Amino acid sequence: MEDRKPFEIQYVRSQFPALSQYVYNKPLVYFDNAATTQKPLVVIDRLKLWYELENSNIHRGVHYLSQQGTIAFETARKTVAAFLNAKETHEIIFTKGTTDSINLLASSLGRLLVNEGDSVLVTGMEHHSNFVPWQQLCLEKKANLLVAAITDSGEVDLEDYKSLLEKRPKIVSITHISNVLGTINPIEEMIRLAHEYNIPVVIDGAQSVAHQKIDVQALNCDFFAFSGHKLYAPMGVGVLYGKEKWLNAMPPYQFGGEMVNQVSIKETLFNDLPFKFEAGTPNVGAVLGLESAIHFIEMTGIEQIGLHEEQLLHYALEKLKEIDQIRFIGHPKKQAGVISFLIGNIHPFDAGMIIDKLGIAIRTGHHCAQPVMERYGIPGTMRASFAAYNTFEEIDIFVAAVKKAALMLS
Amino acid sequence: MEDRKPFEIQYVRSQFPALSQYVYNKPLVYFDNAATTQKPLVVIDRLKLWYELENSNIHRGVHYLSQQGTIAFETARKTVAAFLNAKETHEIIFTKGTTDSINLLASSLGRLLVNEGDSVLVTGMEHHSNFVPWQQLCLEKKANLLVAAITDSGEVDLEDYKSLLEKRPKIVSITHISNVLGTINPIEEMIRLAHEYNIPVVIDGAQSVAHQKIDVQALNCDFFAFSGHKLYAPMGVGVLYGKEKWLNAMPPYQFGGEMVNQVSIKETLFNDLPFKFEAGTPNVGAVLGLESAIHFIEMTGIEQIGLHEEQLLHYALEKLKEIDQIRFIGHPKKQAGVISFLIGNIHPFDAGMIIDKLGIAIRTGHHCAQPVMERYGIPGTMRASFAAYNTFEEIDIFVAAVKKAALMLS
Amino acid sequence: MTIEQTQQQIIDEFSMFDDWMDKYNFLIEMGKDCPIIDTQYKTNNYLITGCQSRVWLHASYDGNLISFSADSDAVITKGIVNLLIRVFNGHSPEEILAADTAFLDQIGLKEHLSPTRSNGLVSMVKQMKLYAQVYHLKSTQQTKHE
Amino acid sequence: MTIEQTQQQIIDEFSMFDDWMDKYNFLIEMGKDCPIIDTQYKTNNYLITGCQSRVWLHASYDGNLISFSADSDAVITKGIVNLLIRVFNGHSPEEILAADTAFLDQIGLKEHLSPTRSNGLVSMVKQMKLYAQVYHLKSTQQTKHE
Ligand SMILES: Cc1ncc(COP(=O)(O)O)c(C=O)c1O
Ligand SMILES: Cc1ncc(COP(=O)(O)O)c(C=O)c1O
Repeated sequence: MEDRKPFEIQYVRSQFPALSQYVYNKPLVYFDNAATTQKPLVVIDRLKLWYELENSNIHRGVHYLSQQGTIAFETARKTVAAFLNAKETHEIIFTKGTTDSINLLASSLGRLLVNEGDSVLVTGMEHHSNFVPWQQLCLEKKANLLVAAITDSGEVDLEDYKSLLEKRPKIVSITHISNVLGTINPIEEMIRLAHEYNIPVVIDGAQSVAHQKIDVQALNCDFFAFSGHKLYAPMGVGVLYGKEKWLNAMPPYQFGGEMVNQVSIKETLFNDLPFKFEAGTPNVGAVLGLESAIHFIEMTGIEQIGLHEEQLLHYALEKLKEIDQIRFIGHPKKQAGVISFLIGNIHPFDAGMIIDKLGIAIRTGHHCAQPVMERYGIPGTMRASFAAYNTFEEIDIFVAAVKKAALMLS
Repeated sequence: MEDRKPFEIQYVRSQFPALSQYVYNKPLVYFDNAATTQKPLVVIDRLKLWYELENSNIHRGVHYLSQQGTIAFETARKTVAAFLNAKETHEIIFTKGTTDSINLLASSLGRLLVNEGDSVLVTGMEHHSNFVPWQQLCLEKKANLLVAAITDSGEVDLEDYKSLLEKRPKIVSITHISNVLGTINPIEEMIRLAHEYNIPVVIDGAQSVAHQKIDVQALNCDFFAFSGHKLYAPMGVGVLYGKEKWLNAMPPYQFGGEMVNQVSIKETLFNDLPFKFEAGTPNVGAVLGLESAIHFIEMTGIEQIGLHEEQLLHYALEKLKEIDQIRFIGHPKKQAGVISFLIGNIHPFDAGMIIDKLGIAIRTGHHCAQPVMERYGIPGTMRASFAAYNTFEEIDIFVAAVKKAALMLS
Repeated sequence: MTIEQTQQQIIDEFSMFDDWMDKYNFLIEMGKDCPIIDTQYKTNNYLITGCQSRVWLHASYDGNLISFSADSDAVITKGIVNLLIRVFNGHSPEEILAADTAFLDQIGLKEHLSPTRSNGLVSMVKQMKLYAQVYHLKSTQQTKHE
Repeated sequence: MTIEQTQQQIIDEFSMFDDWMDKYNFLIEMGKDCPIIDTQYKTNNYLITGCQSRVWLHASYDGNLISFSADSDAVITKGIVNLLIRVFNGHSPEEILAADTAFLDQIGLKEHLSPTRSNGLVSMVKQMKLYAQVYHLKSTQQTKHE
């Protein structure tokens, strides 16, 4: 670590206008990054430029703005492909978010592979967006949803995972990083194990893509889904990476303009990849914003960001341990910058209300992962999650606030 | 018309930064409004403000930004409900666009109502987005797609429509205004006729909502779909209005965060309207932009806009008639500000390339409505379409360009 | 005391607090004092949905006046429910139906009134009014039958 | 003439035009001169997809050199195809495979090179190279068989 370049946190922060605001007359401490990140100026400016000067509907248009917009949009697709190290640019499908990406898969890949009596394998730490679509697919197809167990420390029980693989599920879909526990799953190994049975693996990368370098070819995952808005990009854009062979084999999901090659009253011929999966006017502005967010990340350095967040995590864990009756929910060996905790029997919602009044944005509740809450027999947690722009001082303010809440509520 | 307030076109134009640019050293004439409209400053500024100061993930958050964001988002829903005169705010579902709205319906309403041997009725002038989803639903369900014929002048053949209604289709889905022909369909009557058989009617309002006052209660349509980006709003947001009784009866479309009330490994209980149909992080920024766009329309006056566009249409039709061999595709009695035309046997793509070089943005091609092209036996058309900010002078420039193209190409 | 009078009393009490801390401390105290619901009613049937914390609410009617009891697993939520109970307890269905709840805004709990606020204050008020509605119908029907 | 020489010739021709109008007029003229495809090849099999205008392209091979013919329903498109034919006609599969098409950029048709440009210039070049590829394989296989 000695020779890494100094991470210029003040410079990073200066690029995020939202961070310099006051909330209840207190400087905002934004620790709700697992829900969504703030946006750097390059992203906001990109959106503005698009709408002020470049806006038009792309593809098939002969006129200048439409041409330029098409080139910009397809260049952004290349940027995303390079960012994930996808083999082919047309393996990148733009969606509206992780939820949209996974619903696309549950529908299209589900129709391709899952029949009555088959099964689909997920883990017990999935976000609802990577759980309910598969659960509902299984209900519809009279298939079985297999759920790999979670250990007390908040890790996937790999033995259970292996034994469930022996049931030969048709699809495995697992989260890279848990949005509740912060667990970084050993997806390389989990993918390898699934591939021994030739089972395609979907990775829910919503919580990982902003925090570590993703190389889909090295991972060898079959699909990788994420949301722009958790990656410093605007809302309303997500990505589904898929291996070409799967995307070609899958039936389309939505139907409409652009995804169609030829339509007659009788039948429809669908367009090639990636357009086959992009029905309707795309969210060009947000896609260009996503490209700018990727540039921001590359300028800042994804390894630097990851390292910084790791230091924040360890500092926060140490500091929080000073609090009486602190209970960490999950203490996995490999943890990302996400901490879920409780204080004694204080309801997280009570504590959350008080911490809010101190200008600190954390999230309380079940974090759209009720099976995890069920697993630990708790109504919810308090969750702090970090991004590139967070500081050690903010952690001090946060820990002081937690202490105050604990005092008021015990 | 004597006593209408003067329509301050220069003031309207001044609100759209994109309109004052030059393309190939010529002032941009933007006549591709049926594809997407340019954005007024209030919309661009609203997006900017959201991302600079307000951005956070909404719903379920206890912290200040999340609370404020939630209130803003739900207030925008009220604005949209009032704009359409919906009876209930929760009858407004935010989607990513018209295509998304109609695919939601084809899936959810389709599953509710359509079985083997049933039928669905559309017209021969639908955009692919209101055609292919129903066609594919029918293929999947072994149902029949009924297509109401189009007359030579570009109107729905009402006799044919009536006789197809007698086949008791389960769903009728029709466009309010044709994006190719400009035809304003008599949807009040068409809805009334379908309701005589208790058939629910979906209106594709993509081309109408920016041009005339929509009152879903007066129309008595069961569903109404539109895209924000054709209404001066950002890309990536659309609306599906549906009568409460239908939305309640329909199964959900996508699954994930927010649309879920309770999830266990075994089953899932879904949330109430409107959240039941809004899985995943919504595009809050774009929804607030849509609200601002509606404010822009209300400040400018939708009747004024409609009237202005009507005058532009008549002026353009008169001027274009001066051109030798001009062929209008469709000349319906009630026409919106959309003109499709050809010149003799000149390919629209040839003419489009030349008109483009003169700084004019029109669209050429099949406009994602290949059944219409088939009906008239043509490869495509040139299409000019107007918005609130277009001027008579722009029409003069455009007609001169068409003449030049005709000259070069004959 | 009428409903309005209790509301005014609460407004007066809250006006003595200088900052939100005192206010929340007061709500926490009120939470501890909440008329605890009989355990037989702490079931899903009496659960108010739409809250991040769980709230159970029960109402009984003596043919004339309604009394409420409640519980929640979050103490601030319980404090807020208790405020509502203090206001509505011992009133007739008609009085409860006629009452407004603007006092919540005046004591600085406006943020809790947003329909999407996950503590479900709005749902609680709705539920109380629903009980009042039911008992109102019951009593008018009985009158008719008599 | 080599492929490069023809390309240079075209660049020289285009450099004489002052504005896009002259350029397009020239393309329109070239479109009218396009070596017309035999009607038997004007079928879906010879259609290049991804174009707003339809383009049919046919290639024949005498065991040594390839010759192309084409048609399109849009005249400017036909002019562009004809440019390509002028460049590639009468060359060996290997020469065609080795050639680049940067000259299109130099004569100001860069905009047509965008992969999403609906006239499908990119698809045309691809198709021509595909023919060359096929004939190249054919001739090397024949050599092997001999
Ligand atoms: C692990 C995980 N998966 C999926 C999602 C859903 O993402 P979105 O709401 O952007 O569709 C989230 C976001 O909360 C998440 O954390
Ligand atoms: C009549 C009609 N319906 C549907 C659509 C599809 O809208 P979107 O691409 O925004 O989903 C369009 C847009 O071209 C349209 O004109």
